[in-house]
Amino acid sequence: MLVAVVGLTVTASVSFAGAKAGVVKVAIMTDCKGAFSFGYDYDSGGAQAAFAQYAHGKVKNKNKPSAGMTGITAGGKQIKIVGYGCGNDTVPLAVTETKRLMEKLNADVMVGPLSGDEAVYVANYAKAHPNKTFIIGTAGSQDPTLQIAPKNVFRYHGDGAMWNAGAGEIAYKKLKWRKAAIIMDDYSFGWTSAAGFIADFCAIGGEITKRVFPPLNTTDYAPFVRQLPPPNQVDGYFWVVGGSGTAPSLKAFEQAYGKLDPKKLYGNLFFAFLGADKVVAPKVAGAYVGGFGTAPGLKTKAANAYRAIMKKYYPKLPPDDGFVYNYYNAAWALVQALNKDGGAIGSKLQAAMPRSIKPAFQVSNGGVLHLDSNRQGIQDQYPLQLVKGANGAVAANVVGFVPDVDQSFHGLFKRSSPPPGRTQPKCVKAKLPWQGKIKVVKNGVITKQTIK
Amino acid sequence: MNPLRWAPKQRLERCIALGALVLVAVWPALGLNAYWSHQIFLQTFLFGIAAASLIFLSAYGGMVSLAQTALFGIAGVIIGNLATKGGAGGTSKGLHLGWDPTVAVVVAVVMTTAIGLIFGLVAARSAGIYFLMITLTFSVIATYTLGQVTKISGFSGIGGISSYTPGWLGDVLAHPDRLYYLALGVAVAVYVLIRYIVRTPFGLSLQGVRDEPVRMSSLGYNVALHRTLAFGFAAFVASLGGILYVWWSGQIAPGNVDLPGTINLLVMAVIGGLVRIEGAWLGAFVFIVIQNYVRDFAVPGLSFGGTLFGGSFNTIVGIIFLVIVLASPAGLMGAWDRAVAELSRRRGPPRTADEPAPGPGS
Amino acid sequence: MLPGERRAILGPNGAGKTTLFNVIAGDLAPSAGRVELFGEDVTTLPSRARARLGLARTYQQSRLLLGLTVENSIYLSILGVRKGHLRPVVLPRRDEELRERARAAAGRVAISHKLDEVVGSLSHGEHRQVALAMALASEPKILMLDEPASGLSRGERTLLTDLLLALDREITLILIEHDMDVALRVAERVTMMHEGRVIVEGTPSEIRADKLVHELYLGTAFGDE
Amino acid sequence: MSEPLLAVEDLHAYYGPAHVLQGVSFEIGDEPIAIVGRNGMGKTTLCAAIMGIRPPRATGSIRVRGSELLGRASYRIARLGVGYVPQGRRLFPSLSVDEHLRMVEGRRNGARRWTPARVYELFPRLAQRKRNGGAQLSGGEQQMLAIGRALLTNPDLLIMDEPSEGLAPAVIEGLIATFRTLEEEGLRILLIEQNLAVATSLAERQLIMIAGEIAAETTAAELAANPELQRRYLGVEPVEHT
Repeated sequence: MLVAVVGLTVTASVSFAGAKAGVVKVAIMTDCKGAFSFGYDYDSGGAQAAFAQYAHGKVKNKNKPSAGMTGITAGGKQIKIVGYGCGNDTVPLAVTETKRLMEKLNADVMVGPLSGDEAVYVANYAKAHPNKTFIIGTAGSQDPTLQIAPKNVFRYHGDGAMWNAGAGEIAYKKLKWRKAAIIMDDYSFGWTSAAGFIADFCAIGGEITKRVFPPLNTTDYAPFVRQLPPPNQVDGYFWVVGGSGTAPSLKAFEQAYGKLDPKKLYGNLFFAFLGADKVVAPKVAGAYVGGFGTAPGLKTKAANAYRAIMKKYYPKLPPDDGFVYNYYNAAWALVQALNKDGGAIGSKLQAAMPRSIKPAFQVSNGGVLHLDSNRQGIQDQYPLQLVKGANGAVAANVVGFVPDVDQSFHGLFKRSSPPPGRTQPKCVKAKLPWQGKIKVVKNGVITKQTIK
Repeated sequence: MNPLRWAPKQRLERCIALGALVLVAVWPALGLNAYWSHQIFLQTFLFGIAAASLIFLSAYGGMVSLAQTALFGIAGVIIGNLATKGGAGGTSKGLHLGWDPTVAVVVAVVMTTAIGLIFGLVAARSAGIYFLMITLTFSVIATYTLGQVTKISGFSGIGGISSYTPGWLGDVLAHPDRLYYLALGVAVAVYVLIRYIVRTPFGLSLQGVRDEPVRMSSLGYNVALHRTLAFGFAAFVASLGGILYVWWSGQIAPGNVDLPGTINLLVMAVIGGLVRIEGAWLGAFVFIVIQNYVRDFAVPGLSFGGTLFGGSFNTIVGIIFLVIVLASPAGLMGAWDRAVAELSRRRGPPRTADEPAPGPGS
Repeated sequence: MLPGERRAILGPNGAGKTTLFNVIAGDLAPSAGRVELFGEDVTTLPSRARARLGLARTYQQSRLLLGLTVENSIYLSILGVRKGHLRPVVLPRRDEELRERARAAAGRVAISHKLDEVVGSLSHGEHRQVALAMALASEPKILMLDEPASGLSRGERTLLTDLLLALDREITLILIEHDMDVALRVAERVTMMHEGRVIVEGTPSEIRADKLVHELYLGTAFGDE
Repeated sequence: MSEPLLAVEDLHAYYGPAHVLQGVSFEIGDEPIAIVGRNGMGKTTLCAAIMGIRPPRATGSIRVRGSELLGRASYRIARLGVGYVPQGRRLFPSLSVDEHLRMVEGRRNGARRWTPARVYELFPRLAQRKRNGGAQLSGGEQQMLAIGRALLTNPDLLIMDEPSEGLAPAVIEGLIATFRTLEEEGLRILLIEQNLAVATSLAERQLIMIAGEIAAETTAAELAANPELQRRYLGVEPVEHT
C-alpha cells in the first residue's frame, strides 16, 4: 500500500510539473447526473462554441461537445479545458467536483456551475481562492453575487428572481390578478424564483394571500395543493414546481379543483419544460411563463448571428436554451478578458474581465449588458407564453420584453437583507425601473407597444 | 509496548503503519502534491473516522449501523447552525446563532452523542437485519428532517461554515495544512481510543454481547445498556468526523446524509473490512482514490446510461467493490490477515494444533 | 435447597431439566409459580440481577464468547458480578487481583495453557472447560451446571469430579448430568425428573436402588455398579 | 476389485497457520472404527475434512469406494453414501421434527432401508414431539433427531461425532443396540466418541488420536481393560510424543 501511495504521488507530481507555464487551464463545471444531466452537453457545447468562434478552438465532435476541443488560444496563450465537472445539482457533489477541477486538475478559471446551490458553494470556495476566477454558468441563486459576492466571481446573466421580472405586471395587467397564491419548491431556487414574481406583483399592487412549500422531489402533491386557496378565493397561482414534479403537481391541482385554467396559472421557467408532456401541457397552453434570460424566437440581427454560430459548431444544440446561451456568454467574456490582458490569470484576469458585453438577446442600451458593482449582469428579460404549435406540440414563445433588470429589484434585495426564503421577500408596493416599460413581443419582434 | 515481544506479523503491520503515518505527517511539510494532502488524505482521515465508528460497532458490537453517516451529518448541521452568522458576508441559511466556534464544537459533540444514545436506546433491542433496518430508518429520518426543516438546513443545506473555525485552529481556508494536521491528529486519537476502549471492561463486555447476549446477561451484564452506550460512543466518534468534514468542505446538506452518502460510508467500511479498525482508514483511502482517479478512465462497453466519461464511473466502482468483497468478505484487512497467515505457514516450520504460537521475537 | 447442598437432577431426555435451569436463572419466565433465591422472591428479576445475587450457570451448548480469548472470557465472568464493570479506564490486564483469579480458575479446569487463545478456535471439549472456568471464576453462591461432563474425555471427567468434590462447601451446586459416575459421586441428593415433574428424590444410593429410575432412565447398564 | 469403503491416506489439514491433522491414515473395511482421544486432538477436524464441511485446507487423500472426496462439495459427498451426525447437532430451528425427517426422506438413491417411521420406532421420544420445532427440543432430543436425520439418507458409512453426548443412559443403551443391528445390516460406522463405554461397545477397532496423528491402534477389549492405556491416551496429563 505504501509503495502504491508513493508511486501514485510521484506520477501525480510529475504530471503537474509537466504542465506548461503558457497554458490557461479552464474547467467547465456542469451537471451530468440528477435532474439537469442534459446540461452536460448543453453547457459544454455553449462554452465551446464561444471558444471555437472567438479563440480558434477546433471542435472534436459536433454531436458530442464533451468530447472536447483542441487548439484554443487567446491573448497569445493556449487555453486548455482540463476537465468537466459532473454535479447532480446538490452541494456535496459540487464540493468534490469543484475541488477536483480546481485543485487536482489545477484549473485557473471555472466556467460554471449549473445550479443555484452549487453556485453558493462555488462562491464560498472562490472567497478562499482569490487567485482563481469563476464565471458562473447558468445558476439562479442570488447569494453568489449579492450576499457572498467575492471579487473573483462574475455572472453575465440574471438570477432566478430576475428571470421572473415582469411576470407580476403581466399577471396584474393582462390577467387582471389582484390576489395570488404561490406554490414553490421548498429550496433556494424555488424561493428565489418565486421572489422575482412576488417583488414584481406586489410592486404594482398585487397581494400574495398564501405561500405553499412542497419539499423538493415530493411524489404526492395532493396535500400541498390542498393548502392552496380554491380558485374562487384567488385570481391565480404562481407555480414554481420543477424537476419531475411540474406535471404531477398540476394533475393534483386538477383533481382537487377541477379543470386547469391557463388564465389562472402562471409558471416560472419550469413550465417551459412542460412541452414534452402530452397530457398536461395542452391543458395549460396559453398560460404565461417566467423567463430564463433568453428570448426563444427573437428576431434580431445579433440573435440570428449567435444562432448561426451555434449551428456551425454544434448543430444539435438548441441555441435559444438558457443552458447553452449562458455558458456561451461566460466563455465569450473569458476570451475577451484574456485577449485584453495578454493571457494573464489571477487578479490580472479578474481586472480584465469585461464589465460589459454585447450578448445576443440584449437589446437595451444598444445591446450592451453591464455588470453591476458586484460583478452581476444587468440583463433584459423575456416573459414567455405557452402556445400550441401547428403540429399540436406545446412550446414557449416570447411575448414580452423587460428592459435592464437588475439583481436588487431597485433596492428590495440588498447584501444585508435576508435571502429569499419561505417568508422573504415581504409583499411591498414599489416603483420598479421597468414598471410600465414592458414591451409586447410579437412573432419574435419587439414592438413599441407596452403591455397594458 | 516492547517491540521485541511482538509477533512477526504485528511487527510488520506496525512498521507499515508507522511508515504510512510518517509519510502523511511529513507530506505537507515537504511540499508534496497539495491535492493529495488536502483532498485525498484529508478526506481519508475524516471519512475514516466515520467509517471507524461503523467498524467499531460492527467488529466489537456485532451491529452493522447505517446511521453513522446521519450522525456525521447531524454534527455538521449543528456546527453550521451554531457557529455561522447571517447578514452581509455571512451564510444565507441556517439559524445564524453565531456562537463561539469552540463552544459550538463541544455542543455539537455532546448533542450528537446524545442523539446517538437515543438512537441506540431504540435500536439496542434488535439485531441483525432488524438493526440494519432501524438504523437505515434513522438515516432516512435525518435526510428528510434536514431537507424539510428549512430553518436548520433545507435542501440547500448550510454553506460557508469554514469561515467560522475556532481561533486556535485559525483560518482553514488560508491555511489548509492546519486542518490537515488536526484531522490527522483526531484520526490517530480515535484509533488509539478505540483500541484502548475495546480492551477495557466495557469493551470486553461489548464483545461478549456481540458473541452471546444471553450468556452475557446471565453473567450479570445489562446487554441493552452496553449496546446503547456503544452506539453513543460511535456517535461521538462520528461527530468528530462530521465536524472536520464541514470545516473541510465548508458546507453540509441533506445530500451528505442521503442514501448514496450512507452507502458510500458502508462501502468504505466494507472495502476496509468490518473486522478491524485499521480497515476504516484503509477503506476510506481506497474509496477516495477510486473516486478521484478511476473516473478518468473511460472503459468502452461499460457505458450504461449517464454521460460522464462514457458513464462508466459508477460501474467501475461497483465492479472494484464486488471484486474486493468476493475475494475477501472481510475486506482488505481480512485479505491481509489471510495472506500473512498463508505466508507464515509456507515459510515457518509446521506446528501442531496445541503447540503454542512461535515464541515472540526469538 | 439448602445452602451448600450438592444436588444432581436426573431424568430422561426432554424431562424438563434444562427448562428448570432456565427458569431458575431467569432466562425464561415461568408461566406460574415463584423462584426464590436466598429468601428473596426473584421471579421477576432479569437474569443479570440474579447473576449479581451470586448465581452462576453453564449451558448445555456452551454459549461461549467465541470471539474473545479464554482469559478475557474469564475476566468478563468475574467483572459481571462486580460493581463498576463499565469502568472505561482500567484495563483488566493491569489488574493483578483479577489476573490471579482468572489464572486460578483456568488452572482448576486445566485450561491454563490456552489462556491467550480465542475461544472460537478451541475444540468442543475445551469449550466445556472454559465454561466451567467462567462459572467458577465468578465465585458464585449457587453454581448450576448443565451436563458439564459431556464432551469431556474420561480423564477430564475424573478431573471434573475431583474439582466438584473439592468445591468450597459454601457453594450450592446443582448439576444436570447423564454420566452417572460423575453425578452420583458428586451429588448428595438426587432429584429425578420426568415429563416436567419431580418423581423421585433421594440420596444417590436410594436412587440407584429405585426401580422407577431404572425403568425410566438408567436402563440396565448401571444396575449393579 | 475390492476398494475399502473408506480409505484415508496421509491426510494433512490446516486451519490458517495451525497444522491440525498431520498425516492421518486409516481404512474402514468391514468393521466399524472408533476414534478416541483427548480434546483438541483433531478428531472433529477429521470429520470436517471427510465431509467437506467448512473445509480446512487439506492435502492427502480420502476415498470412498475408490472415489476421491477431497475437493468435493459436501452435498456430493453425502450422495456417495456418507452420513454425518455432527457434533452440536446443527438442526434447523424453524423446522419441526417431522419436517426434518420428511425433508431428508428419499433424498438418496439406493436401498431405502430407513423411513421416518423406523426413526420414530428407534426414538419413541421423537414420535411424541413430532410437531415441535428443532429449537424447542431438549438437548438429548436434538441428538436423537440429528442421528435420525443422518440415518434417513440411507448411508453406507455413518460418521458420528459424539453421538452419545447429552443422552440419558437408557437412551444410550438403546442406541448401542440399534447400531449393532445396523452393523449387521451392513452399515459401517466411523465413531468419534469420548464416552469410552459407547466407543468400546460399538467398535472393536480403536484408533487413538493424539495431536493430529493416529498415535496407536488398539482393541476395545484392551482399551477397556487397561487403565494404564486409558491414562496415557485419554488422561489429562500432557502426552509426551516423540
